[in-house]
Amino acid sequence: MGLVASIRRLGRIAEPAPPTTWAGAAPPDQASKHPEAGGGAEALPAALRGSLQLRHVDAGSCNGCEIEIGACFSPVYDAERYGARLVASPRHADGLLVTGVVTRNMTDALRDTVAATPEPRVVIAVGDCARDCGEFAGAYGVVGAVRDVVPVDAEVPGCPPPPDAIIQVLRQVTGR
Amino acid sequence: MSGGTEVYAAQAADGFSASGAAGAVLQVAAVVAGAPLVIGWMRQVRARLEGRAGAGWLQPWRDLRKLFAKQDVIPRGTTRVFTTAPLVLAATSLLIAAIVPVVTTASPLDEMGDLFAVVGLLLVGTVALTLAGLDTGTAFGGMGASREVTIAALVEPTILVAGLALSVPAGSSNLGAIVESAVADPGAVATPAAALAFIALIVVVLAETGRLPVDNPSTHLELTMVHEAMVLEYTGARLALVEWASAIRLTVLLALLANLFVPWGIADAGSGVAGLLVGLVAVAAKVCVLATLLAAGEVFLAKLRLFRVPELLAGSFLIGLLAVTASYFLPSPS
Amino acid sequence: MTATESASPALAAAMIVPLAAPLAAAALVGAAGWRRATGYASVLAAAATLVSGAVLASEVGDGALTAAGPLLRADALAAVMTIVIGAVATLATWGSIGYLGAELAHGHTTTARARTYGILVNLFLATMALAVLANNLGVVWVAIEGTTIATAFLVGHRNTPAAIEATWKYVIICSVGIALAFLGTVVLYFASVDAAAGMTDTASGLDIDTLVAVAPHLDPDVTRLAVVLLLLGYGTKAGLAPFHTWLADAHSQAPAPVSALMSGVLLAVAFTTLLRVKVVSDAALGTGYLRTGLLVLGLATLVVAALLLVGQRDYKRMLAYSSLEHMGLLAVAAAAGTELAMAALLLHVLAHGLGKAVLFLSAGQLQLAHGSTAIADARGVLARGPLLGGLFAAGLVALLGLPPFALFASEVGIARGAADAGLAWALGAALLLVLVAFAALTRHSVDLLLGPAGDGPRLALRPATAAPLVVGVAASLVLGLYAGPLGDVLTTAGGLLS
Amino acid sequence: MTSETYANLLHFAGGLLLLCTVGVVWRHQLGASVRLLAVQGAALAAIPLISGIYHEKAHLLAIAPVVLVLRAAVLPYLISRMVPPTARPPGGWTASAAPATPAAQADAGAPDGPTATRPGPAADVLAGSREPVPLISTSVTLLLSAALTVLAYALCRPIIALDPTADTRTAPAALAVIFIGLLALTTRRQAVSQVVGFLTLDNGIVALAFLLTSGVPLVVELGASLDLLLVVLVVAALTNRMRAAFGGTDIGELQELKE
Amino acid sequence: MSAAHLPALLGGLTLAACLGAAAVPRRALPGVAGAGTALVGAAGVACGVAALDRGIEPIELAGALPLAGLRLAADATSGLFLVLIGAVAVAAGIYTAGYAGRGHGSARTPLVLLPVFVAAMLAVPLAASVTTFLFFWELMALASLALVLAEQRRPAVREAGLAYAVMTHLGFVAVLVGLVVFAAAAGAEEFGGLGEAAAGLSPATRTAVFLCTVIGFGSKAGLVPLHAWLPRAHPEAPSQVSALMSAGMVNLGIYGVVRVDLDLLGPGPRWWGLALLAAGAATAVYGVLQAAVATDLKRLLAYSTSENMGLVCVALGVAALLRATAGNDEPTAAGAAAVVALTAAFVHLFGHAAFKCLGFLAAGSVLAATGRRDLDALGGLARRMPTTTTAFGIAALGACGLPLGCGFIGEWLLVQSLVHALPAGGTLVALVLPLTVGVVALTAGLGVAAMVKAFGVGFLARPRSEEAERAVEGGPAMAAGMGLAALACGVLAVAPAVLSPALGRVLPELPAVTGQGAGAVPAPDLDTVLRLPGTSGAMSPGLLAVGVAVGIVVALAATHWRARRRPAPLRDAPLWACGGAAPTARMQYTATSFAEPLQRVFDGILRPEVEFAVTPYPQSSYLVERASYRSRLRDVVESVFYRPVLRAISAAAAVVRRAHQGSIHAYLAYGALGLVVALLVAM
Repeated sequence: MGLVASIRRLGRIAEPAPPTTWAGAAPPDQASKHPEAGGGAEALPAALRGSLQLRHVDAGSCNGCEIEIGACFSPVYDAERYGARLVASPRHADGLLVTGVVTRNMTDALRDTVAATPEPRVVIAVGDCARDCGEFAGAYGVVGAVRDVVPVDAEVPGCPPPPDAIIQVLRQVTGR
Repeated sequence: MSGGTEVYAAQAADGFSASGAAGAVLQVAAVVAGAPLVIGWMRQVRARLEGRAGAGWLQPWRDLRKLFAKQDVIPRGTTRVFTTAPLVLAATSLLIAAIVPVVTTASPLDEMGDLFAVVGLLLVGTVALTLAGLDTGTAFGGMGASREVTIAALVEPTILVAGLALSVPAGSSNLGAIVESAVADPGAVATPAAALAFIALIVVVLAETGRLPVDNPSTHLELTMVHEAMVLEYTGARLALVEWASAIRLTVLLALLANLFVPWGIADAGSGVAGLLVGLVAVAAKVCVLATLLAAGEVFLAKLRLFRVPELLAGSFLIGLLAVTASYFLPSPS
Repeated sequence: MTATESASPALAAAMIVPLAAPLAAAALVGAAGWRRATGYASVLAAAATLVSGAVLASEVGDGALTAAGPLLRADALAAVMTIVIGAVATLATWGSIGYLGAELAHGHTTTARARTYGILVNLFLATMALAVLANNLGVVWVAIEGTTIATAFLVGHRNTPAAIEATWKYVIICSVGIALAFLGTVVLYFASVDAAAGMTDTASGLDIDTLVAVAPHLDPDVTRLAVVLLLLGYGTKAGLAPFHTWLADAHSQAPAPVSALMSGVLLAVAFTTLLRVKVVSDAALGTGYLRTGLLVLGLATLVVAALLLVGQRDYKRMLAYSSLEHMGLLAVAAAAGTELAMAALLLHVLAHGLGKAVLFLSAGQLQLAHGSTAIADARGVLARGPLLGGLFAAGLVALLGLPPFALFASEVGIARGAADAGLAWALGAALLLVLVAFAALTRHSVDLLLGPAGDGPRLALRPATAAPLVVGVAASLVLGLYAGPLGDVLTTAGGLLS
Repeated sequence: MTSETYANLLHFAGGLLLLCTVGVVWRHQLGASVRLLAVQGAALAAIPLISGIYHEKAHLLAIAPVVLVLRAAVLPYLISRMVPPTARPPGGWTASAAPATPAAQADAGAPDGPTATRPGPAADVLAGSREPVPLISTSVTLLLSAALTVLAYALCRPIIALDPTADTRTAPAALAVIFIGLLALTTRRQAVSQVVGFLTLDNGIVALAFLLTSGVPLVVELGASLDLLLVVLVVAALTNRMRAAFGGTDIGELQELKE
Repeated sequence: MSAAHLPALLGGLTLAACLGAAAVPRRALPGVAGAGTALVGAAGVACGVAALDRGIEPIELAGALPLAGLRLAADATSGLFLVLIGAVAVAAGIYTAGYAGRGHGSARTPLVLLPVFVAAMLAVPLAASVTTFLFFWELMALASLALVLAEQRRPAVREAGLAYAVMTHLGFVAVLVGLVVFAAAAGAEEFGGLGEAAAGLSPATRTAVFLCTVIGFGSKAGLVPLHAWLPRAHPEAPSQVSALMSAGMVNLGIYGVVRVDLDLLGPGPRWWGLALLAAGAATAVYGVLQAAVATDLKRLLAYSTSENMGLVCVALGVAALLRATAGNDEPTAAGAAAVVALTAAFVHLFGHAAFKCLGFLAAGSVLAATGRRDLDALGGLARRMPTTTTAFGIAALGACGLPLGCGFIGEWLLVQSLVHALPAGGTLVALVLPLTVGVVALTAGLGVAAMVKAFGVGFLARPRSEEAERAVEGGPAMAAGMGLAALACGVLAVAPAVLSPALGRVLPELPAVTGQGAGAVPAPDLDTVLRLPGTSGAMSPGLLAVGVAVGIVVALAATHWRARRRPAPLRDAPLWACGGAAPTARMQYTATSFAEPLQRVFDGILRPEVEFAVTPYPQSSYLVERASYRSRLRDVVESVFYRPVLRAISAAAAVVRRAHQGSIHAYLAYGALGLVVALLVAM
């Protein structure tokens, strides 16, 4: 059976967990202050330590960030081991991964999604577009960056941001 | 055998033994505490087989702990059904955990309900959740409810026929009696009837607990959901109860399956503290093995199309039917 | 059977009144024309017939009485039939007053024709009474042919082309049929005379008692011929297949009270004559012979009636075919021939007469209001006239053999009788055909009675017009719950015939 | 009278009866039918006469003239009045019949009757004096008559067997008359033809009664005769009404009342 | 007052109620009619209790019912049904006072007839002779027909009434033939004589009687294929009448089978049991399948009635089959299982009566409030009509056959009888019973689907129509009627022990099922813990309820874990619409869509008529301008069984009509031909 053979041959694919960039000692509620993590002003909620369900919102992305987010949950990066998991409904989610500039058509949808996510919650803007509109700044359909529409707790820079960077932010929230 | 066991047996006939009561409390506690671990273990096994590191078998507990601290959201237009459904689901699951012989066959609650009552209680929980799904008034809620109910309706014949196959040799449909008769007659486990019933029951467990290939518990795509679609509006503690109860149901059914066919180690009315502990360990081991097998099996399976599910269930019904007729025409040697 | 004896003067009077009273009423109408008073005189005559029937029924026991020389003879059967004639005739003549009044008011008829109507109706009643009370089978024949003559112009009363057509068919078909009965009577007489060769008085060879007495000695071959002819002949007048074809035309064209009389009484009178024949036939040929004939004719009639009811569009024809259906059922009951079946048969006759009278009289009111007898022209009756609609509905329920009306008791009795006689298969077939008829009748009645009012005329019913209908329904209801002494009379009569 | 003469005479009367009947179904001219009916009545009256003389039964001798008058004279006369061509004012059975009848029979071109607008040989038919094209062709009718005669003989076997006399041996002829009368009734379209058929049938029954039992009891005989007379009167009246209402007496046209 | 006076009291009350309803002014009419009906029902219950206690001695009225005489008597079996129907009538009567007050079925005639209907139903089990039985049987049919036609101005009602009239008469004909043949063969008319003579009848007669009566009674109980009237008539009747018919009248079909086929006709051959079993199984599955795909609330309930009567019939069939297998020499497992099956039938009758009565009353409440029965137009009633919603919820739970509901115990007992029959029943039983279990299970499962749909779609979520949006509760009388029925549901669900004394008297009266002499088996013990005679097997609905309650308390306590850490709950949050506009009520799942998967799965049986038409733009066949989809479900049995019969009758009628075209010559020819044929035959 091919699948059994593959499983045996490949064994563990996941790479060893990289060291945390906030030196591991910093309490998670200070993680947001870390320069790499970008800029949420308020503290990341302690209630989400150890477990972070995520709902992804594409507010107008070029899909580059989506590929990277997908990679985060692939066997290689395996973000699940840090307690993060993608879910289907914002009601089930603790955090929103928002990618792309916020386009006019997605503005209300983004606000609704944030409103639909129960407290405590984190909004993570993933990628340069989400942070400051990136390439698309000033385009006719663009309303603005994510923080212009909803409060953002953490940001991940990069165009697209590498999975490592995204996972770093997630680990800040889960504290693992 | 000494006269002591006879005393115990008499007590058992009266429906109450101290050991049984203790065992019942123990098994409820064990199931409540252990059910999330079983889920975690299965996810871990699956992660390992997929080459991932996995979140660890404690992850479900972390999830639950977090959910209990999260905000309750009560969507517009829903009624009390939405808010109470998780309680009903949890309550029936707990009751099942108390009735089913997990650690001991002598649960004083055994007389409260037999196999068919347990099946009914499972269905009560399912119904509560489907009503909650409908109560939200969202398209997905209705869709999930519709599918769940369809599957639940179609799985029912298999359950009862498989139950019949188990009850007939034991002469009773009370689970404690069935397991006890399996303990007393180990050879019966190896009969064709038992084997067929086992297969039928596995399908039942898969369908009842929403596992592959009937439902994909880890899907993110609403259109393919069954169970998940119904609970899309739940948050916080209620969602936690739903997930916890689902875990309990899976665990209890796995434990039941294990004890029905491999009853060794289970405590009975005569067991002391040691016996109960042995029973606990035994059942933990058995469930662990079964969970591993189940998780491993799921790696190899894809979800069936919804309209292929009836074929699976019809097949399992046939197997169950064969089990019953086999138990009549090919009785066990004893 | 207890011996036949001469009647005391009082009872002789009770036997003559049913003949004399209508004749007197006829004379009165002839002299004074049709008006309210003479109308009530006719009702009185009919009521006198009813009372006479009751007196006879209470006195006759299981024997028989003769009066007017050997001409008249009354036994329990005759008494019951006199009651039937009296009861239905009372309702019909009572209803005639309102009906003719309305016809005259609308100009549908003239005073001359109304007078003819009054005379003929009373003559009709007298001939029927004679048919029931006559001692001699030949006289019975004469009387029944007399009913045809009396009713001919009653059927054609409206004098429309359709009425003339119906009359022609009625007269010709019935005359032919009844001629066959005469032929049968002649052949039976031949056999009887032969069998009673020793008897001095050949004139009594057609007397009922004589026939019954000589019946075991009748020549079977000749008697078979006679019985077949009599069955078909009187069957014609009773509406049995294959000479049933006049019935719907005549009933639909006749004025409603006449339809009521024809359907409720005339058919039954002809049928009871067959019962007299049956007694002779059973003694001469065994019960199997006429039973087969009655079953064949009865079931055939039921088939025809049920299937013609299915697509019916005319409510008076519908009622006519319903009569046909009931006659078929009576034939099956007669075929069963047990005491119970016969008693039930007679109860059925009475109950059917009452029910049909109510229905035809109500149908007459509908016809007057709508100027048509098409169901399609008269929908939503209940909404437009609750009283008339309600009475029609009650009559229909009674007619369908539903409790608490009398036809239920009689139908169950017939069923029990048939089962007792071992005719379960025929009973089953008959009841299935009745079921088809039931379905059709219900369906048409639902169309007729129920539904929104639409734009048809209001159907008010004057108390005088409603009274006979209410009485008829009430009588049927009471009879269905409690027959009292009548039950014993019916059983006695049934015993005579079984 | 010897028994042989008696038998011969009786057979002759019966044969004449049957012959007239066959004539009735053969001829289409109504006038001829009515005349044949009268002859038939006379033949019928002969039976009680012969029988009365032979058996020396007074009541038969007494009844014979009654029969003769009624069946050979009165009834044919009444019927002949229903036949239009005898240019005669309409009878007084019903006043309403008056307008249509003379118009129809007087002038084929008269404007006031629906039947009168159609000229030609069919006028007789329309007027009701001639049988139109029959429902069954004459030859078939005659063949059927023959078959019915055979049937009558077959049916009479038990009667003859019971009492084998000259009288009962003539009975089949009477029975055949009855059947053929019924046949005429069934196949004839004119009202008058139907009445003739009916009377033929009735003659047959009466003949049978005389032959089998020397007549039915007197009260029955009188009642039956009265009934017959009344029936014919009723039918005559109806025919007049029919002519008034339909402008003709073709019974085949009476198909308004149907399912 | 002795027990013999009770039937007289019943009759007197009926008369008084009728006259009262006929006489009172319009305003007081609903109250008087409702109270009268309830009183008649109460008298029925009293009769029943007396009959259960000591039986009611025969009462004969020779003059009544011409040619037969009226004969009434009651034993415990009758008493059981009297109590059942009387209780339903009490609830329905109280309800009527409110329901008719709101203008539903409030014409005088139906309300006057309502007590008559109840009395006729009550008189059926009291009847002790063939004619009496038939009289009240048909009186009941007539009264119910009149009540079905109460709202006759609607064409659908007239259609339903017609179908009902014809079907019920068909059933009556079958019963009539069966009973008169029985009576003729037995030479007796009263039931006692029938029972004594039954053993001596020829097998052919017994078979004929069995078949006829089962067909007749089966049509009343709604057994397939004679159920066709039920889903038509019950929905169209005013709701209290639906309740009386569905919860009361259909039981009399079962009574007929029990009384005539099991009791009087005595133990029959095995195939009788099999026949009942097969009919019941087909009915149960077919009924529940139709219920699962129905979108009309009352039609759904009506099909559910058919389903439940099917289950009861299965139970009776199992009982008869096992008894025929068991023999009377010694107590056997099969005999014990037969008793359990019979108990299951009776218990289920009670459970069904309770939840179906409540269901129809609640449905009537919905109908009164919204004027709609179409589930696709309902929804959102839970907020506006909490009482009704609770009531329907209880009814639906019962109808699901789930624990905590009153339908569970009956089904549990039935399955238990099957479990315990299997080892003892012989090969035939071994082959049949597992399939029966499958059927029962499928029925239960689909029943759940149907009821979840009815409750979830009809009452929960948001209203789908303006009428549903404006719904208001119906007032105290309706609530009281429903409350009474709900109470019965509750009691039967948790404490079936209330039936124990009654069953203890009824079962020994039916030795044809429970066995005689040495083979006699005692009734099952329906105590707090249900125990079965001669077998092990126990269940306690009451303790289960307690257990679930405790579980709910525990779960509720669990939700308080970390409750202080939670942010304040967010109430009235907008529904999650995947980021789109707020979902409208039209986007909700409807009853049709809810049942679609089941409809697809059972496509071959249900045979929906689906029309799917796509209209493309003229420019390209790939551009869809308009698409229309229409799916319609008809009763397949109707098209398979009834249409051919109706077509054949129509064809025959056409032939006969062609033969009656008004030609006197043709008419005379028929006669002449008939004469010739008759003479030839006579010759």
